[in-house]
Amino acid sequence: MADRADTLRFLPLSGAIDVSFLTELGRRKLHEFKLSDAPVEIRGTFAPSNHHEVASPLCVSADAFDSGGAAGVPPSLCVVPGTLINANTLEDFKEWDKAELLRKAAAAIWQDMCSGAALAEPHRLCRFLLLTFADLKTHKYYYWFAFPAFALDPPPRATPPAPLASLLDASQLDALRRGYAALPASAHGRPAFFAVRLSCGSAGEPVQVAEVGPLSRWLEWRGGAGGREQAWIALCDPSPQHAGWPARNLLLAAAAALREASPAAAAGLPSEVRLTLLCFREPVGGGGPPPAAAGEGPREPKSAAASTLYNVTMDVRGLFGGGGGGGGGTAAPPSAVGWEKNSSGRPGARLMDLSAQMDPAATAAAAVDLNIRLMRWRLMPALEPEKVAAQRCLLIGAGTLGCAVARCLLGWGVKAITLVDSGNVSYSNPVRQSLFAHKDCIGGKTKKAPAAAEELRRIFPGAEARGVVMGIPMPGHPVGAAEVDGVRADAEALDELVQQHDIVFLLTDTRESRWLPTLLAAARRKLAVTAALGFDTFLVMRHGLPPPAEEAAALGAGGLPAGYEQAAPAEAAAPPPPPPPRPRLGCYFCSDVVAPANSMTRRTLDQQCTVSRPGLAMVASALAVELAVTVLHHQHGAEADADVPAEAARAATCDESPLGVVPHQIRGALSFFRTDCMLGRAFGKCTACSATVTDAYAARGFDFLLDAFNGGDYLEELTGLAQMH
Amino acid sequence: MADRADTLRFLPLSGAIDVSFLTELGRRKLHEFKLSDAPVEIRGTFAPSNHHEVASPLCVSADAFDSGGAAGVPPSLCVVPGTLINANTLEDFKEWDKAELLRKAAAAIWQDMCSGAALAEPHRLCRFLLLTFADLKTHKYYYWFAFPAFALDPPPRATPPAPLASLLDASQLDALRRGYAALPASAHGRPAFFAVRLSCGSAGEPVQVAEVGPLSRWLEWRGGAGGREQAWIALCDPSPQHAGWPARNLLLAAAAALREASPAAAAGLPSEVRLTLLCFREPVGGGGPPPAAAGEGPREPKSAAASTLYNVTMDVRGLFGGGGGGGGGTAAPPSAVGWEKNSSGRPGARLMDLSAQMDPAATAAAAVDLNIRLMRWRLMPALEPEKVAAQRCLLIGAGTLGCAVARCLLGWGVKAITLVDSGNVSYSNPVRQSLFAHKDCIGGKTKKAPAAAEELRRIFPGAEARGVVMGIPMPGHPVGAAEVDGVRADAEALDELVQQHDIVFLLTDTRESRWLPTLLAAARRKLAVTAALGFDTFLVMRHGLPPPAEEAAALGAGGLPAGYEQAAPAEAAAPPPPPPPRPRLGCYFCSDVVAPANSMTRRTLDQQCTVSRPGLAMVASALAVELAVTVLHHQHGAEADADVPAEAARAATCDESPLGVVPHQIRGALSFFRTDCMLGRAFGKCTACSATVTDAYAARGFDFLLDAFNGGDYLEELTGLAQMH
Amino acid sequence: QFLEKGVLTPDEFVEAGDQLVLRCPTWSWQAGEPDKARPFLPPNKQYLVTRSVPCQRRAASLASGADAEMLVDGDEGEGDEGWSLTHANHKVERQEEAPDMLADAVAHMDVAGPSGAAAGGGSEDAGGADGAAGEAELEMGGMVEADDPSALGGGSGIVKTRTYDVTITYDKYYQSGRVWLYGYSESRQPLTQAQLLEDVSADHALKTVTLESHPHIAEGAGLHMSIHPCKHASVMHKLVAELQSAGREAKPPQYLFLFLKFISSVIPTIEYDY
Amino acid sequence: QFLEKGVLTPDEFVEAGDQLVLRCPTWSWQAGEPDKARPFLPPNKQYLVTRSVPCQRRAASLASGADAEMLVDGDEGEGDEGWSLTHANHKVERQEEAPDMLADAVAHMDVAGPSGAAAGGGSEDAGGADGAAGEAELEMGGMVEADDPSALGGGSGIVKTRTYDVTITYDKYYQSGRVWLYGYSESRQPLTQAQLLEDVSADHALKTVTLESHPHIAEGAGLHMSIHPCKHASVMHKLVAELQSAGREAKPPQYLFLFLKFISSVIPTIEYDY
Ligand SMILES: [Zn+2]
Ligand SMILES: [Zn+2]
Repeated sequence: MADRADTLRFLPLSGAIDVSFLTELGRRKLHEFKLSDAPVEIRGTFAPSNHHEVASPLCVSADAFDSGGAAGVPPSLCVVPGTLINANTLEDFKEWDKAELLRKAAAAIWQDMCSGAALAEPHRLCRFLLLTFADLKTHKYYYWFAFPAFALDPPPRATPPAPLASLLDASQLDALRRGYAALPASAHGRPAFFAVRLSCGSAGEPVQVAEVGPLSRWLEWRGGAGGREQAWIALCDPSPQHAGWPARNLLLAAAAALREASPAAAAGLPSEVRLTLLCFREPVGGGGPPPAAAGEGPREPKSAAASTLYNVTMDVRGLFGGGGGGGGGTAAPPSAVGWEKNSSGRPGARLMDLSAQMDPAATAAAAVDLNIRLMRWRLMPALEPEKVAAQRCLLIGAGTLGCAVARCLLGWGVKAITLVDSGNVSYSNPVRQSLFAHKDCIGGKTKKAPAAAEELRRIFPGAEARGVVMGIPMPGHPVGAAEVDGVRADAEALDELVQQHDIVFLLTDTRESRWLPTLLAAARRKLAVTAALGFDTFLVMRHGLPPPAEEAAALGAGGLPAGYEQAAPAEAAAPPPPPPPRPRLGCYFCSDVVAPANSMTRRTLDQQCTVSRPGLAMVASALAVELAVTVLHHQHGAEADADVPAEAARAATCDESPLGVVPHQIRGALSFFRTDCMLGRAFGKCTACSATVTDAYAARGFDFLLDAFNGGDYLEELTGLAQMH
Repeated sequence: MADRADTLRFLPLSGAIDVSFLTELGRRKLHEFKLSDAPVEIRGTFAPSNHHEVASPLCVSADAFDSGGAAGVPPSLCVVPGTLINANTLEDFKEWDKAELLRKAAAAIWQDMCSGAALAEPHRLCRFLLLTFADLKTHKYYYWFAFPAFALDPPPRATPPAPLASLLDASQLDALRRGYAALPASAHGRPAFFAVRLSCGSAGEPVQVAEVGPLSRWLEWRGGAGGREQAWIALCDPSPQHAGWPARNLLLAAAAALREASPAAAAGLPSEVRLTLLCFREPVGGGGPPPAAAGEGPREPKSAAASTLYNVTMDVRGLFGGGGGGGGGTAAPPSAVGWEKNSSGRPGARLMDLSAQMDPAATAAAAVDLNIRLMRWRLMPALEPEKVAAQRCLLIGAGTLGCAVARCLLGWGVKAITLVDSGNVSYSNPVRQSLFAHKDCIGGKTKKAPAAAEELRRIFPGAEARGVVMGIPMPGHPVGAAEVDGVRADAEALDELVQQHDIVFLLTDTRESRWLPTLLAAARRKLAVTAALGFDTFLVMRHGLPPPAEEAAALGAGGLPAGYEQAAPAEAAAPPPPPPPRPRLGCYFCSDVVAPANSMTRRTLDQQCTVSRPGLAMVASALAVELAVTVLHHQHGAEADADVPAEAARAATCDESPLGVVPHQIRGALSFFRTDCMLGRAFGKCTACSATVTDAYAARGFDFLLDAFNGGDYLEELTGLAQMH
Repeated sequence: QFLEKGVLTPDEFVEAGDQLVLRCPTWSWQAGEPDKARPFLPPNKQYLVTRSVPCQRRAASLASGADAEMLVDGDEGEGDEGWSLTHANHKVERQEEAPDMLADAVAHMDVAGPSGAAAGGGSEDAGGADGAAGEAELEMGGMVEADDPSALGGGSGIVKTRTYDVTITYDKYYQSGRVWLYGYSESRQPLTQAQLLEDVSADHALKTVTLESHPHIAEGAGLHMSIHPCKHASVMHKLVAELQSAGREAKPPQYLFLFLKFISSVIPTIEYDY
Repeated sequence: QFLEKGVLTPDEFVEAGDQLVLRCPTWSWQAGEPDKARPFLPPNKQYLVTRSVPCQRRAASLASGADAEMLVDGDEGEGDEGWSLTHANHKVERQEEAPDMLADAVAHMDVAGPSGAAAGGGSEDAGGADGAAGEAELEMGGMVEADDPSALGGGSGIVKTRTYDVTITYDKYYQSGRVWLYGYSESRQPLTQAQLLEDVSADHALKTVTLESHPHIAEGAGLHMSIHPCKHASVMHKLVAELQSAGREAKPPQYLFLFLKFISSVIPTIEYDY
């Protein structure tokens, strides 16, 4: 065997600190330790590994401070005594003489080994040190575990491990498990170390497990019955493969006990000690398997770790006080090792950083994100909450509608919300405009847009909310010479904003203030959604998306998309022309026969001063957002056509998103508690979204807008609307 | 004439401080005066009275500090120079030697009178003092005007005033007006004092206005043309009747001028001086009447004040330095008077208290109140916003629905809002629950109900919002012996709350938590409104009101109301029995065939965990409030029956409030963007609202509830529902 | 566009204001707070004001009878609503009762109401017992003025009224004038908002009154009441059309006379000139 | 009512917990924070815990194949929804790749995202360059440990996994158990919420996961992930009915075994015992 033996390598224990331990440590630091950094006795636990490639850590939880040994520890765990040193400062933590600390701890273990106490009370073999520094202000916890062991020279060697199952048949394996389970409870929970007595039949007969007992029996069992019995030292092993770290001290303690047991013979003994080590990894304990009722037959076994046996050879020359001196154990201990390695594999402290857990903003972001995911999970897989949440939304108007729309968007996880408004918060606003509070009214100088954005961040720190204080230039509102530059800047800024966003919500309370945003949304091909209120009626609608510029140009030229005209000569068979497009949906102005400037005398829904039933804005705003969300889920997005479901056959709508129908207009009346979907096609002479208008804007830019602002009839003449009067 | 003369009494000027003056005073106090209380020259203005019973005040506005005389003052006003003394403390203000102040100011006027300067520059005659103390912290402004005049002994006497129109015909009146208007502008605006020269024709001929000129001409005009001319001294009179206060000094100055003009004759003159005083109250000025285009003919004349003439007799003996001494004006002035009287008619300072104007909470209350009135004005006279605002609302649940309902109620002006919830604000709440912000999540210990109430007050300081932290005991949730007392307290507190409120909103997210509030609302005959959410569907409904207890008892006994049974024997002809009542509307549980405890396995709308499209709660909450408001406006209130409007004939609903139909249930689906009204009648075996249940509660109280909480089948057995399974 | 739509440019507003000041000299142009000046109006002609306009009765007292003069046609819906003013309701009759000071005080208390913020206001009218440094404490004490038989005391037939400062600003958005009201009680206390509302006629739809900071006046005064201009253009348009159909001319300089006539139907008891 | 409705009384919960602890000794009863103790449970049996449960793979990696074992019948609507578990999806195969630590770190950064609040978490796995007192700074420096040929270094075939502390509390409202999860990364950093979610199977409806403070544990740890108990009773009812129809008995003491089997379908890669 010896020729096959190689250096036996042990898997270091891994210390696992529990958050609850840190919480408790913080509490004791504040109320008990204060500035003391004296050692404190604590306890850790480990379980035998029960997964073939996962090692069980040494866990230190809040109950580590509990006195009284293993009280309260589940019977499946081995208790490990430890020493906590909590440094007062990070400097102390770094400068602490760790070598000395380890040396002292190791010396105590060495003492126990040499005195034989270790075999009688084997929990003395497995100890740990824990050096900590708790930075309570920043929620950072520095810690370093040490699991003291001795580095022998030469190191112990072993043959490759033999699976226990290769030596014991099933009945013997079971006997071993039962024997272990029957071991008397100790003050340190499940025994981490124990001894097994085996009776070896004649050659060829299988080995029989004769007895399982405390480690202290090992010496007596070893070589009993005239060599027909064997005794193993056994470790309840946290490591799934290899030998676990606690085996190091176990082996050395066993070797020391051998020398101690026969001091006279010691001198004469060979310098090598041979031992059999059992790394025990059985899922022992408990009252047996769960009742059959719990499921269909026994539970699927995990990919469990298997117990293994090592034949270990140790060179103990010079270890225990030269050749002769028994009894005293006064020899100097071998050099100690055991400070844990960090994740880079180098000795070093670790850091548990709870600041993220303690950061409310991050917590809120996660919670909101989770809520969004939950929605998908309910409607899986159709719902695309991430898509919704990624929309950049531009809200024109930060009044009753704007506030409610912004809140509803926040509910959908939308973060990028920009509100445009030039007004101040007035005293009657907060009870209806849900992003303002009384404090915003005081002084009368708080601008709505930035105040709303600030409130959105106050609600959800992750909101990327912006408030832009800006008036919306309007047709029929002539621009004086002194104001031209300012109006130009506003119009350009608004265009810029429309381009920077994905959805434009039109939420002002007058008709003509919707004109420029409607035009810009059409020109930039952005989804526009309008909400408008009467006293107890509302209108929510999405604007149809004009065709892309090149397509529109091609259609205007002759019906064939532009690309085809170039490709046709080169190809023998021209592809069939695409089907004529369905007329697109109209915008807010498409049903008008006068330009918006006239609105003062032709009052429609939204032109009345904002006195409406308080619930109306909540309903309209929510529907505006939900309409946009539904549209986003449609395969054609903002280009989706709409259909009005017939009363009789609601389910048979032609165009649906996974969220349902994608109507064009939703009109509602609180006096009937009803809403109805309607549809209006785009109007070729529309003063806001027709190609005439968007082309004029593309060609002349602000000059065109200026004409529209100044001249009452300009738009009507331009679009040909005037001829219809 | 003399025998008819009586003491001439003058209407004291009234000082009117403008808020703008106080603002400016505060500003100058802070930036300019600081601790100086030295006199500051200011100016005030008054207009001639143009209302027959309203006197024009002496106004002091922000521009009072403007130097440069009358610059910027409208030509219709007379400018009065004044002296401001702003005291540093209220003590100073009170202790200031006001007699001395007045004496000095009067002495200066006296000096001007005796020197003749007063007639040349008559603005020296009308002066004022203004003593102030500005308590800038509390927005309280103390002030006291004095208009110095001299108390003569004996006082001037006059005949009763003659209307100017009795002396001058229309053309002469017009000449007088034009003459006054043509007076040269002075540094003190519209001349407060002037002179009129009249030519008296022969006896019987009317008096002719010969000339209007500055006061300085009066002496020369007096007695000109050999007695055929008269001269009047005239005052642009702020008083509509009687003689205005400035006339006092005018008269004395004229008398002094007379003595001065003929010192030699002075000794020989009679001790009495006779003068004619014109109290001028004509609406002179401006470019004539407004153009005819402004309306249909000239504007209705106001009840204008009329100019009057006084023949004044003054005893000037001993006034101007004994018998002889002319030229010097060295005689001691008569005693001065002029400190203004307070509203009790006693000399005393006044106080303008702007704290109410400056109080943001009061301002907000007024603004919200105004908004509510505006709604009525739109729907006048049907809307009763005060009735809505007076409702005391109990909200069971302070989550997504509770927050939105509370906000909508606030929009309706409701102040008394009580929220009941036992939960804490969690990190995912604020983006959907509109009364919470991120700060409420931190620490995880903020209770929703009080936090929501606090936010309501933050929105509107006038809100009487209360948050009650309380769990709602539920049927099928057995109560352990240790918990009975706590549950009893909760149930009793909830009953108490229901009784204290007018409307109960059921806004929890589970079925069984609605049971007890439903029962209590039925037992206490309160309007209950339920809102419940699915993922994209909602239900909003009002619970039918059970008949009053006595009526129910009577109906139960035999169909006739109880009162009739007693009355019948006494009366010969019993009144016809009332028509059988229509079946009342159902409650949330009326359509169930199992008691609420079973809800875990029979999921309906509201039993799903609260994951719904964010807009849904906004819609449902708003509709819940608007439904309640509509019901309140119905003539039968919570007892109003409902009808489902037929699709074809929506307008022909049978039961409407002025706000529209009063449906029973409103169901909506975001997947169709539709809402529909439905109706369900009360169910005799309802586990929550049937008479069996409310009677059991009335009889057994908490013991009954405890049976319901504990026993899964108790309610079904009690109501007979079990037999239907 | 005055004739067509009833709206006014800033220049036309200035022109109309000049006319008003010329013909009704109780009105004057004001510069207002310099930092609030609007660039499209001359610095010294930012708004118009007339001060201390008496207001003897409450609008509510006119509610029943005097309205026959004013016709509102159109319906409540989205149709063609508008005003038809045949006669401005401006004649004020002698009121026998003294102004209801108790109601005054009560109204004030209503507003301050439960918040306990009541202070000052018109309260001392009702007896001066509200403790806020009552005027009694401020009476002359030791000093006694000479007896003055020449001074009129009470019972003189002179009525104390509420008074208003009425201002007209230009509303760029609505391209119209906008009226603002700041009122004082009979004892020269600023009126509370609830009191202000008593002088607005509540009997017609389409009136929208707001309480806001004045655009040209320092905030210290508190809020002014304003007739919201959202309907002004349509009403002015209607009035102009009526004039024209009666064969009269209507030009921008006359705007404010018409406008004030219209406004006087909203605040019928405030007796300003026009 | 366990059989009828799938709900559990507190006493039954204790009984079931005792069974679980007896048969699966990795579980133990805990007292929790004394001031959070619920009166209807014994003070030392407030909740159940098993610690450091390995979780080698992310639930998402199971998404496609392994689900055949689990049937969800019923529809999405208000009808009779429910679970049918024929087989708990608990077998974990050897995963060739090391845990995706980069993804770990990225996921963490996603959450902290724009708020700039990123700190700690799993970041040092990705290189430790995030500056938060990197571990490199904490290495042993001057002190050199004796060379130790007996210690295994890397490449030992041992896998570092995420680990979870799994707790079960009693939910009085839903009368059911409720599972809470607190996880640690491979390098023993608490998992962020976004990381936690990676271990929840997202492939089925009816799962409702929340992040909340643990009802019995001090807040200092941050939020725990919990499977919301709103559906537990109905699922348990269904499972019980299945057992019964298969001729087996189902009693409250077995509740937690069934319950954990059900929960393991929600968190399929967390390998706790039951
Ligand atoms: Zn259009
Ligand atoms: Zn019912």
